[in-house]
Amino acid sequence: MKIDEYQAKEIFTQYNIPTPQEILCKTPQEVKQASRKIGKKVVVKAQVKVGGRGKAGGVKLANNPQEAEEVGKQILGMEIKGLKVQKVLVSEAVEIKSESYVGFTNDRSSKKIVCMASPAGGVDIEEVAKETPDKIYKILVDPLKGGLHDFQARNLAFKLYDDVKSVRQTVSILKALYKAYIGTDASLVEINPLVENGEGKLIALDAKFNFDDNALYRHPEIAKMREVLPAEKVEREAKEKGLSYIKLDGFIGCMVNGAGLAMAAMDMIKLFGGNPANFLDIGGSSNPKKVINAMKILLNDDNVQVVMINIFGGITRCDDVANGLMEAFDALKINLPVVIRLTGTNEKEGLEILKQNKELILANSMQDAAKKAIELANK
Amino acid sequence: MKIDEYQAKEIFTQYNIPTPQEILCKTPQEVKQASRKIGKKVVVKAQVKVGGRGKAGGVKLANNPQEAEEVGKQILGMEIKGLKVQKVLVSEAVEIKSESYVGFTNDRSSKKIVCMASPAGGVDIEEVAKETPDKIYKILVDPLKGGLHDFQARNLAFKLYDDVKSVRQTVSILKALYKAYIGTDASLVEINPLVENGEGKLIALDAKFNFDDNALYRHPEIAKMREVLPAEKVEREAKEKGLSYIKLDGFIGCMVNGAGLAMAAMDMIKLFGGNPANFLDIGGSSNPKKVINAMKILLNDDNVQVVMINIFGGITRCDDVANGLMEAFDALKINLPVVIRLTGTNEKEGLEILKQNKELILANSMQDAAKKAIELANK
Amino acid sequence: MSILINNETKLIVQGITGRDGGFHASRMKQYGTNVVGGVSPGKGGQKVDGIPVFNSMQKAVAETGGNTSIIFVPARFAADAIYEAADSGVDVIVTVTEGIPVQDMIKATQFAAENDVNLIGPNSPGLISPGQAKVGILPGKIFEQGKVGVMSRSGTLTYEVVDHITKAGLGESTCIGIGGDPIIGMTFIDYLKLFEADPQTEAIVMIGEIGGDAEEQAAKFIKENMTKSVVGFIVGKTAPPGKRMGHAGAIISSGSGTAAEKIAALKKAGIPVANQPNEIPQIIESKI
Amino acid sequence: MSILINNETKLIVQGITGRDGGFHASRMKQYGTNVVGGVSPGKGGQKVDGIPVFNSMQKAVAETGGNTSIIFVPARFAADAIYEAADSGVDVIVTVTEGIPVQDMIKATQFAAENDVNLIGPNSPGLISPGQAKVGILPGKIFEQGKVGVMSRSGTLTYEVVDHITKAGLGESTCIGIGGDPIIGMTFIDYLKLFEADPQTEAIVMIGEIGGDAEEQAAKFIKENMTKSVVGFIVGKTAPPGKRMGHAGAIISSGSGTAAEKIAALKKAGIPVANQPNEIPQIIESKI
Repeated sequence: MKIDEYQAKEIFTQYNIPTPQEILCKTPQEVKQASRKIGKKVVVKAQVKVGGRGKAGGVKLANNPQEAEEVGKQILGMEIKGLKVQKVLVSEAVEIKSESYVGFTNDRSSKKIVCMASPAGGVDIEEVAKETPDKIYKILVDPLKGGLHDFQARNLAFKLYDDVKSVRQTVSILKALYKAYIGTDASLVEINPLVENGEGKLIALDAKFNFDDNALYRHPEIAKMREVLPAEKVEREAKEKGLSYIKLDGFIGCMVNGAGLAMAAMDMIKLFGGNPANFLDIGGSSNPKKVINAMKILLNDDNVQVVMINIFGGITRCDDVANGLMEAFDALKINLPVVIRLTGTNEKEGLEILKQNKELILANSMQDAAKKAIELANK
Repeated sequence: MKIDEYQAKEIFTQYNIPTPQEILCKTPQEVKQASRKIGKKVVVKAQVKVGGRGKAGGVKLANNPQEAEEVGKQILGMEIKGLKVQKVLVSEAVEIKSESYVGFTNDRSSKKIVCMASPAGGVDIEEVAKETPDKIYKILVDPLKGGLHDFQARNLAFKLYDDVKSVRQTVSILKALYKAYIGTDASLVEINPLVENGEGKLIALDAKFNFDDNALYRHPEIAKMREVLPAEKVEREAKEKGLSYIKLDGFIGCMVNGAGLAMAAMDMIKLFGGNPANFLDIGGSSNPKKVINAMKILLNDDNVQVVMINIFGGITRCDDVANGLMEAFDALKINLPVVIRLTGTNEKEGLEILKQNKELILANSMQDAAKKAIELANK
Repeated sequence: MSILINNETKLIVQGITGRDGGFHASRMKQYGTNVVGGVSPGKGGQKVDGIPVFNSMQKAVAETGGNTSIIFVPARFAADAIYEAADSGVDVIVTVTEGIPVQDMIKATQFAAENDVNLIGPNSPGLISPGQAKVGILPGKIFEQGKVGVMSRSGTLTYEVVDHITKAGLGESTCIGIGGDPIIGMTFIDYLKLFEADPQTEAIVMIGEIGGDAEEQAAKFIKENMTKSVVGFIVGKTAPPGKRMGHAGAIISSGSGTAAEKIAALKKAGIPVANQPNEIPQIIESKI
Repeated sequence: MSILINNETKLIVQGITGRDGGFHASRMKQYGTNVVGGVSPGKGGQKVDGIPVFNSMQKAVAETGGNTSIIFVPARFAADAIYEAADSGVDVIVTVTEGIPVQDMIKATQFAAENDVNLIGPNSPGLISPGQAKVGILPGKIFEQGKVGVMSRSGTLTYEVVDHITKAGLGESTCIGIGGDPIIGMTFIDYLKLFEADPQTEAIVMIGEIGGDAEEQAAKFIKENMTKSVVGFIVGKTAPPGKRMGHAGAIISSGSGTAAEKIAALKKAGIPVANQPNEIPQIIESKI
């Protein structure tokens, strides 16, 4: 789960990570007042959950309250990658002596937490990682070995700064950031850039936080921050119904049990020249309701020209699945061709049941199903 | 550092460990009001930092406010092991269905924290440990391996109770107690007894906390609770001057550099039939101020008949020590015989200096010093 | 032979009184697995399908001599169940539970490693050594004792592949779902070492998917250490970046972890990669 | 030979720019110890008595090849210094610092053990292998290369005992102050194992004091495992219960940890116990 910059900054403040003076605003008038209150040059920043807002014109400097109001008018309401800007953060303009990057994320291969730092801050860190990987310093942090030790933070800080004053500030920011990371069950936290201002004070100019969905039950205050983006609405609703759905831009709707098998089916469609309209994993149950809900999602997607169902009955028996499918088809009006491949435990019994519905197109393998679906879509 | 029961209960409350309804009182009138407020039978408990208050009559039941006031009069002002009772805790009388014991302390040999539990609560746990050690269950908790795991707490709780309801309560109390233990840098925490009341709720009826003096800088709120007992006043003042002093009941005042050597000197006095008046370690410095302060403490003890100084000059050179001693003797009026043994680095030079003071009795070994001191004391 | 589980496996089911735990305890028993006990705190003394239930792993191991555990407890209690199992002295822990917080698993995998326990999963369908023992939720019927070791990040896709292997008459030595989460206990390399040392296994199938770099690391290991043939199959060629494809671990983040990268790494290491599941048996036959 | 430190010791002094660190760095260098570097974050590039200072242990080890460290940093930063040293790859860490919180040491001793580092102390005067190296604050002059291994919970008492041993012409192989705190790294048993394996050491003196049961455990170990003679000396016979006798670890709690108990345990294990320090050389001579 992602949150907005202003929300991330609120968490930073809780953990005593220094941020600029900032006020969240929803109207140009509020922007003007905020600018006046801050009493110096401000930066007005669009609050959207996608990257690249700067390039899109979503971040602008204003020299006085009048300019701020003007800039507020420009940014509020604009669209960035399809998202309408409804909030801006009015932030004191900070004199920047140097910019660096610090962050934490989980590291799969070491099974630990990795702390990253780079003196090349203020730019896309993934670019830095590709272009000049030697400018990114990493240490592994083991929460079962006392977490981030002072000496680790210090060693990393010495990679960013030479003077003890900045090193000390970096150590305390890294320690606080780690505490925030652990304390919120984050999966990513970044300060980019971490800037040194005119007085030599380090400040988190931007803030990014992603959280582990599986741990949100421990953090109701963060779960409350969830805002479903319009593009994610269907995926979110599917999830609430126990389905895992992702919309793509193809025309063959897929319904599969199991994520790996679903990806295999999609790959096969592609292999044979088709294009999958979605990823849709209905999981391990033969509950007809799930099949109905899944089918509804596919039918609501105007791009879908044909539906391909691929089920491998494991513990779930094929006859149960077939009954579920029949029930689902009875409950819905389906005006698209449906190709079904059903195999595994009690396959025969399952297929017997499916044969009752003459409109269903049966396939005897995943390949067969993919080929038939593509053929029907091309008609 | 030790604290009173009521202070320990305040910490329990912070950590959500259930305690009875309780009010701290300093006068019999307050006891009466507290009893009225609680509105049922109460127990009035003397708040003193020594064990055995129950046997000494410092814990009494009162059926109504009048009785409570009467009991308050009896307990407030009484002396328990030389300590005057100045505060009492008025506590609701709890119906006791069962009593058990739980606690945490540091374990030297495993270098871990040990969690102890016993179904034999309400009695002196050291007695239980001696008489029926199989009634004490222990698990080792490793703070570098995730601390007290739920399963560990559960396994221990099943040793105390059979029913899931009590087990669950015990688990949450143990987890909270561990958190309190770690959170306060305690060296001992005990609930004895942990009682099951009429409604099957577990409650900490008594509470004991000792803290690590070396970690008090991290816990100013606990450091503030320190109350210097009259008996410890001199020891405390000595500590503030960098001396480690403990009064004993003998007549030979000892001043030694190093704790081990100090104990060795005391043992030797005893071995030769004498009796040390104290333990006094002046540490590794040759600072004359320390010697002056140490001498003042010994001179203030009326039991001291002779002073024995035993110094092994290591990094500290003997001539420096001798100069310090001379300075100290010049600054003080000493009307007791002083035996000095000085050896180690620059021993010769040191002894030359000491010889300037004709009243000092020089010894050429620790044995010699002990023997001479005893002889002088017996005169 | 086989790896990790066999005729000598004595299984304890953690969370046996739950719906899934109870159901699969019976299924495993039916398959022939020696299910010696179950754990459910507070339900000690009960029986589930004739299997004795204990209050703790400690007690279950002490009374039954169990050497393997499988965990079906809910996600928020699962890490503690792993700690308990790792502390109890069993050799193998299979975690079926899905949705365990990642930071819990960072600690639990480390704890298991320090206790020298083989931790499989979480979010794993378990494993099966056909004809010997099944510790998991896999459908026993599609497996046949044989010569191919299978390890996979997926569930039903594994069944699809195994179905082809079984129908081709090759059979499986041990088939493992390693778990679909980003942080899991044993990884491909750990299983490869065991398969390499297992006389029954003649070839290995590695079923990978997008996300992470486990396949790339395995490719390197295979090139440098394996004498037995490995066939790869990678799914998720059509997956868009930044979207989690069902499994918590199946996500292409910042452009890395794509199927194309993984396939390239495998091919570079000389490992044949199947385009479709049905190609796998032929490739194996050409190699053994 | 000798144990833990010798001619090949390359020492790094943590906290070298502090008063004690700087003073003793010079003293150790004077004794002949190969002091290769010091650490003081933010003072990298400076020199102390000709010894180069680094910002971190990592850097100090990388640049000097140091294999041993000694810690003089203040108590509240000392645990972190131990972590840093243990992580840096040195083999031996000597912690002189006194007053480190016990719960810090519970974690730090564990961390050192997991990194296979020999941690001596805290609250230790260090150790000396006479004629080879001194890593600590002990007065070098009273030691003489020889055949007796000495291990002690105390500082100046050790000097007292060593003085007798040296004057008796026996000399010492290695002499160690194991630390006066309740939780310390290596304990008597760890040193006994090393002394047993050291050809130079012919007999061992164990100087114990009240508190804990390290002497009792050592007695058991000696009886079961040691071929070399051990002489015991225990102080604190006159100590009252519940009072800390200077050292944080020297306290008789709930009636256990008394000198009488310890002496009884040693005697029961067949270990001679001296009544006075001056008796120790005679006992040793009667045993070798």
